[in-house]
Amino acid sequence: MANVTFPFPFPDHLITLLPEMIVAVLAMILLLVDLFISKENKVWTAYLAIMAIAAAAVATVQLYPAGSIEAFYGFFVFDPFAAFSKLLIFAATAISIVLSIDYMKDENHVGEYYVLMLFAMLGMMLMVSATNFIILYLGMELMALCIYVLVGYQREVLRSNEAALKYFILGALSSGMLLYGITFLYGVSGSFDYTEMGTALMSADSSSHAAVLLGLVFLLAGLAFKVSMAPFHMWTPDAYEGAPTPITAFMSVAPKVAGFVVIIRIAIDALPAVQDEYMTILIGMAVLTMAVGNLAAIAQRNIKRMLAYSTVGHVGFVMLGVIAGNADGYAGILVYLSIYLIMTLGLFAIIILMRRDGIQGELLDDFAGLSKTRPGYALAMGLFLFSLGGIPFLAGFWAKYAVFIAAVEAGHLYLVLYALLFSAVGAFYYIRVVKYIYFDEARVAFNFSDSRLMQATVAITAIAIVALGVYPDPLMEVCKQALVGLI
Amino acid sequence: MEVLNTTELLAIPGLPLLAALVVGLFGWALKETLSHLITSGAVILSALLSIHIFTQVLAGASFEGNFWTWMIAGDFIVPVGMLIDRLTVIMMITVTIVSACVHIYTIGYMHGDPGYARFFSYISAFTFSMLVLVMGNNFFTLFFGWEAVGLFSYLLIGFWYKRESANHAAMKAFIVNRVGDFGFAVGILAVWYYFGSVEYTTVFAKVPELVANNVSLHFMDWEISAITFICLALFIGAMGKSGQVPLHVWLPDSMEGPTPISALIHAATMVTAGVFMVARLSPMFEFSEVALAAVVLVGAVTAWMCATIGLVQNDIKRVIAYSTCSQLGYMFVACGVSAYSAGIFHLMTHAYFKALLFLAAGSVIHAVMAQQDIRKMGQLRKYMPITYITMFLAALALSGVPPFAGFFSKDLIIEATMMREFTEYGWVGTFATFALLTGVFMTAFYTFRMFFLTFHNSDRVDAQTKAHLHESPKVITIPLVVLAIGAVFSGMWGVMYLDIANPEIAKGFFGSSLFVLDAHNPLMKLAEHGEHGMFHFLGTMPFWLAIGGIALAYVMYFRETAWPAKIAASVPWLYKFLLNKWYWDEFYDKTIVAPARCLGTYLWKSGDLKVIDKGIIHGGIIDTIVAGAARMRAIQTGMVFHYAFAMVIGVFGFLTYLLLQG
Amino acid sequence: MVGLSEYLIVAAVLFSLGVIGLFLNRKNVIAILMCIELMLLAVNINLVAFSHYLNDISGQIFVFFVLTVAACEVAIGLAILVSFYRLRRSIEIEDINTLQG
Amino acid sequence: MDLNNVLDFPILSLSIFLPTLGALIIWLFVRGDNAVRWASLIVAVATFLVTLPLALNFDTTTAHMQFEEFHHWIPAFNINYHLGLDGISMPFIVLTSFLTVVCIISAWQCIQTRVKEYMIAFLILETTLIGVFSALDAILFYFFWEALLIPMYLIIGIWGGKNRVYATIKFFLYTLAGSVLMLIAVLAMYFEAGHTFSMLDFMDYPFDFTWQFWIWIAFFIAFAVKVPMWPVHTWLPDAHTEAPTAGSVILAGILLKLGAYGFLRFSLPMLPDASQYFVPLMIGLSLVAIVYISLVAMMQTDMKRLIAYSSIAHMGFVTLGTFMFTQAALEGAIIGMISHGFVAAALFLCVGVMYDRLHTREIGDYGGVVNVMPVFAAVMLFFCMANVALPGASAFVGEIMVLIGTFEAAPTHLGISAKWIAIAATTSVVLSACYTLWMYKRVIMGDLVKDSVKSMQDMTIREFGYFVPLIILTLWLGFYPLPVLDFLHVSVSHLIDQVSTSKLDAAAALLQAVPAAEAAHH
Repeated sequence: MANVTFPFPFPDHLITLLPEMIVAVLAMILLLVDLFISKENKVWTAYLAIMAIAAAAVATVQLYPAGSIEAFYGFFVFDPFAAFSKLLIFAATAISIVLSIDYMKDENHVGEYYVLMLFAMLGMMLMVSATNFIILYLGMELMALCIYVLVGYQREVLRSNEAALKYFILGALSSGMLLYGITFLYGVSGSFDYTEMGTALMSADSSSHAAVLLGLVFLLAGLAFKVSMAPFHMWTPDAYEGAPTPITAFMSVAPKVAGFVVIIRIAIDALPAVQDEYMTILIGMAVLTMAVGNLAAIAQRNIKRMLAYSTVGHVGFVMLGVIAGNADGYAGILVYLSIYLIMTLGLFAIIILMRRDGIQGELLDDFAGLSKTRPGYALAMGLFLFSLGGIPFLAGFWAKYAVFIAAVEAGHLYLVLYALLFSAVGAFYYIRVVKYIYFDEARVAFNFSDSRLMQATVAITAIAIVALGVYPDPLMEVCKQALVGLI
Repeated sequence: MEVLNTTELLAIPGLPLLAALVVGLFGWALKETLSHLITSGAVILSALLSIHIFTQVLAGASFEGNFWTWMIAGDFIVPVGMLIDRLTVIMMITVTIVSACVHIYTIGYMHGDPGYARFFSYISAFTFSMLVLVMGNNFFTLFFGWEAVGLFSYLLIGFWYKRESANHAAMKAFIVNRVGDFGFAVGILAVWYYFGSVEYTTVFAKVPELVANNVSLHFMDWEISAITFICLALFIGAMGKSGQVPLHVWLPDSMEGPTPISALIHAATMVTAGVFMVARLSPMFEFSEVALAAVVLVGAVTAWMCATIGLVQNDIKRVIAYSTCSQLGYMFVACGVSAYSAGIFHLMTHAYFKALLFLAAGSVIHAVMAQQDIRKMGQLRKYMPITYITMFLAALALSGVPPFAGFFSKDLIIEATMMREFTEYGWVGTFATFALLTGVFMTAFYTFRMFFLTFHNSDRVDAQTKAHLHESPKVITIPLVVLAIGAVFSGMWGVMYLDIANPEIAKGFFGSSLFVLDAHNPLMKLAEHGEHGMFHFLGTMPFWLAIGGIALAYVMYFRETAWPAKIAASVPWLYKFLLNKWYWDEFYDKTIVAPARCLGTYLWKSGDLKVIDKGIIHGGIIDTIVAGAARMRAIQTGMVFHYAFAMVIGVFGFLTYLLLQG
Repeated sequence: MVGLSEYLIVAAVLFSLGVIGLFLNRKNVIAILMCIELMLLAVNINLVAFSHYLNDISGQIFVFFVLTVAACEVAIGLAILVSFYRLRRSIEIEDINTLQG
Repeated sequence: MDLNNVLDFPILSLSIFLPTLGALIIWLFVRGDNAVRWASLIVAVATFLVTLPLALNFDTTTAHMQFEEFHHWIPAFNINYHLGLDGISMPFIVLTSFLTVVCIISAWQCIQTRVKEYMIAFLILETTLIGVFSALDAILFYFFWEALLIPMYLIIGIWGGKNRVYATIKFFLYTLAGSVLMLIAVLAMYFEAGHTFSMLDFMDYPFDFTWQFWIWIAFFIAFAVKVPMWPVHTWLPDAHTEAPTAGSVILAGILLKLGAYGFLRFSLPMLPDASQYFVPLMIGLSLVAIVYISLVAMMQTDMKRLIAYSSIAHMGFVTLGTFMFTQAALEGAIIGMISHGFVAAALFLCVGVMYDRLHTREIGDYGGVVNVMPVFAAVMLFFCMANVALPGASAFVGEIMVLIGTFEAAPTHLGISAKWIAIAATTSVVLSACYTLWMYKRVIMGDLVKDSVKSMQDMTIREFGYFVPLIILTLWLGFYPLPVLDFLHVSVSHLIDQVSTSKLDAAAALLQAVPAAEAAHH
């Protein structure tokens, strides 16, 4: 860990929280600063927010640890795994903010909007670093509460409110379940700390087995909700469709990263005693999730909704990494999430551009003939879609590859076969969008205005997708490294 | 024993090929004169060369060798080479001379046709292919020539591509031939498999041992001796090419092509390829009694059946076409009874007089403005004396009247057939004898029926045709005369000079090129029991039958011209039956063509589209997925309490599962 | 004397009431918020019971967090509900149905 | 690892990536349709020239891989960028680069919209195809194998006919569904064979029968779809019918060969025992392809559809030859593929020529074309006769060798001697003639009655230009196939050794060895 010197005395073990602190402090400052930024300059709030994230990112990179360091007496851990996933979360949040700038131009109180995103990010940062259920709960709620608000941010738009309301109700239910589960595990093990709980459960007598199972199921239900695994996914399509598109982009990647990191941590540290049980549950969920996501997506006409279901489908594939339960699997999950993050955000960037005078630009038909007038965006979108479909020479292929091979290694051949068949089914609705873009005639003019920033975002993500598709090795290496100290 | 000059040999097929390519590729730029000069010149040259080769071979020269390798795969090796012996050369001269005549004839016949150059390039190319067929030294060169002549026959039958009937005839010819080729191909596979080579000499050498080890094929528990299998398979090919029953249907239709083609391809050369093949493979056929019997049977049936059809046809060319089928039948019978030499002999003579008949017929048709129906002719002798005389000679030759060519060869065949008795299939021999004898009578009859109706009888030519009735130009008549010489003398020449009929083949003309087991060499027996002497023919049945046939024709179509109608009226069913060629075409349409089409349509519509696409792909897979999608969509009601319910169900589902499980 | 299991049972009953209320009640969103509170209450009872039984303080600490967070949660929930009401003029659950399929 | 690369120059990489590079340059710098056409033609020709040295410097005396290249690609999973050629793959690469040139010329006139995208798609397609044929690493193979779906999907979908969307999606999903099974098979082999994706290692590793059985089936589905074999062939007629001319050309010329090539590269050498075990299945399906499909072809009313079906029938010969494990049959199968690459391609080009004039593929809309297009009629006749496998045409060499090889092949399957299978296959002599000539008669021959046909012009020099090389090659391969056969002999006999030496004993030995080793270890 790099030696950073500070002008003022600083408790040594607290330095690992530096990124969190930066975000928290800057977010609050931003909240005040925002008051002095006139409505037409609100874009500066966004820039400041991005800078804050950049600062946190720099700190994280600076402190990028070689092994795991504990802080707060084991409440909080800072290891490569956390660091890497934090970087992913930073990227997701930053890009989402970029996407928001044009989209949210004419909303009121945009300032809070960016601040809320920062706080949500803070919550996720806590989640990925938590080694204790209390911290986990706090982080999770911080994230959730912020996102509830963000989803409902377009207050004069009904579906935005409705989405927020649904998300809120179900979210509350899920956190209730999570807590209820935690209580039982606590009751059996007598601790909220992952590792202690793990060891305690190992030695727990069989009389408490039922209680453990009760806790386990409720806990998993709570976590599954966050990463929208079936059957706890039902909020996803509604929330995604209703939310402002940048937020949809945001919540389709960042919370997934955080959620899976948490699941992995808990699985490794807290639940080794009941591995078979949670594996059964996860496999059951995975089977459901892949089917639901990929099938329901076929029937969609609204691309946001379609992508919501496709997210569910992808979550199903990612779960294979957890089910594999080996180093390759966990690394594979990180690979998958990073690649998924890039392609999804790139795709959403284009979708956001589609919103132009009068047209929401969310229906598949709205993309008809894009390639005629906007070949560049069409090409990028085509790349993203094929990549989501998992076709080589695009990164999406390697994402799938990484988790599938891990699952095969763990002997889940049939599950992988199942997944592969559904990825073939999934390919259908992606190439159907390509059909709209390339094969159909344009119905309306694509007279949308695209800022340099957006162009850059699309271009960079697209290039990244191709580059990673052709030479994914560096990413895979980093993800392998990220597991140091975790297992 | 000296070896022939390779370049000379290569030149013989090479020249026509070259000419064909030049005229074919640049015909559009060439004048008519130039294109026919090139091709005819080339063919005449190769005719001269082959005559030269012929003399050398008579002097005892021969050639056997490979020029290059076609295919190699492991021990499967296909060379390309030539085998020149006495059998080959007699074919070579026949082919090249007839071809040369036809070339010259064509200059007059096709004059002014838009496809003039194309036609010449085709016939030259055909000559090339036919020469490859006869000169090759292995089964693949044979097959190559075989297919090539088929191709050009296809092209030439369909030469007048504007005519639907011509196109159809062409396609029919090709496809029916392919049916034969199927057998041929199978035969070749078997030959290679059992002899490990495709070269004649090697294969022939190995035949006896194969027979000795009586190797055989099995299908499930049915068994067939290998040599018989091979011979029968190959013979199917021969049947296709030589228009033998039941694959004869294409030959009469092929008359849609220009007449020179009918003369060259469908009388003199290509159709005789089958006979040549059987003779060439005599060392194999000799060892399969079954195959020989089959050859005789098919030949005899064809000879007889086509003769009956010929009796009533009214299209001058069709009459000759059916006579061709029937004469080919004679040749096959000859081969079947192991009188190969007789078969080839008849092949040669037949080539001359049948080509002559066709060309003369062509000359007639040319004169009466493409009229082919003999009922609309008559009294033409006044207008076209040369055609009349040459045709008369040809007719005599065909009917087998001594001393014309046909008599010698046909007589030989018939006597040989009488002499040959099969150990197992005696009845085949008897039937063949009967068929051939009656055949002689019918041949004489229909030939002269056609002849009288055309040149004598009442004058039925309509006025404006009569206006420009005239003898054909020299280019047409000269070939007639040349061929007439052949038609008259080739028989005597063969017997007296070439000693073709020598009972001991090895001593005779063919020497070692043909192979006959002494066990069943009919000519030998003929030599023993048959009476001899210059005029022994006066005692033979064929002679009197021929005379009888001619006489009857004379009565019916020269004297009592009312009879034919009466007779036809008295047995209408028979007349119709013969007129409709025994309903072969209808039979095939009903039993093969139509069912095949139905099956095809069925497999397509029902098999591919309905079952696989609609049934399995769409109905089975796609629909399931779409239904699933719809189901999933339905679940997503939008009602919060349903979502919550789903979550709770999930939780309790997993919980109960785990509790029950452990 | 009242043992751990009794507390747990009470909590379980409360929790189930909350959950069931959540999807049995088709009328009013406010009721749903109450149900959520009920669930959290059950959780808290659990925590306190366990923490007492294990005499480990962390359980009770957690309770405070839960209470606080629950408060925020409800606050936000009500806020969203209000703005929803402003547009839809209703807080009936069946009316939260524009997004579906 | 020692590389066998006579040129000491990454010529394979060059030939793989030159087209993509060209495509990139065209995309970025070339403006104007004609400029694009010329540029892409130059790129294609250059690629063709680059691939020629592969043939010229090819060592026909060894079955080892040649022109090898090896770089670590993803060490994490031991995936390597490993290229190499043997006698089996080399001809296909040259064929690919050659046909691409033809395709680009043929698209000159008939593609008028989005020329640039079209050419780029084709060049990228060429990259993927050459990649598939030269890959020696299973994942690399799969990488290219899947990647080619993208350009092909766009080519059919953008420039195709009326029903193109259905056709292209059908094509895409069919092949994708097939190849996922290949992926899982490869992943399974990776662990079984000890963490390697090298196809050469797979060939050496002794898989026991259960493994072979399942992996074979997975591969079979993947390859059968591509070949395509009955009953998973129905995507082909649609794809062919709707694809633009050049699309059909590349589809028939190269894509169909991928499946058979897969059998030669994966199934036979890696899973010999399973391959032996499944011979009856393959024979059955091949015969179905030859007979059933020929009958179906006969009744087609759409020329492209008819030729598509005839392609399936000809591929039936290929699969038959592939699974006879005799020198003649295997070499015949490969020659058959190459020849089909010329003939079917040429026939599709012929249809294209007519389509450009009348914009219909229905046989019924033509008739008497010969009157107005004599030269074209001659060319088409030539290729029809080649399709009928007349001796002297390349197809004949392929078919007769397959038949010979089949006739001499292993004694009995299902109690029926292979001889009768060969005989059954020989029926195509008749059937192919039926459907081909019937089409020719209806389209080309006959009198000139339709006004639309009257308006047709004969071929332009350019059109004639891309037929000439095809004619020459067809004849050359028909009369003098020895050079090509020389490339094959050693590799094919090596392949036959591989497929005829059972891996089971070694597998059993390995099974014994593992516990022993563990015992020693503890």
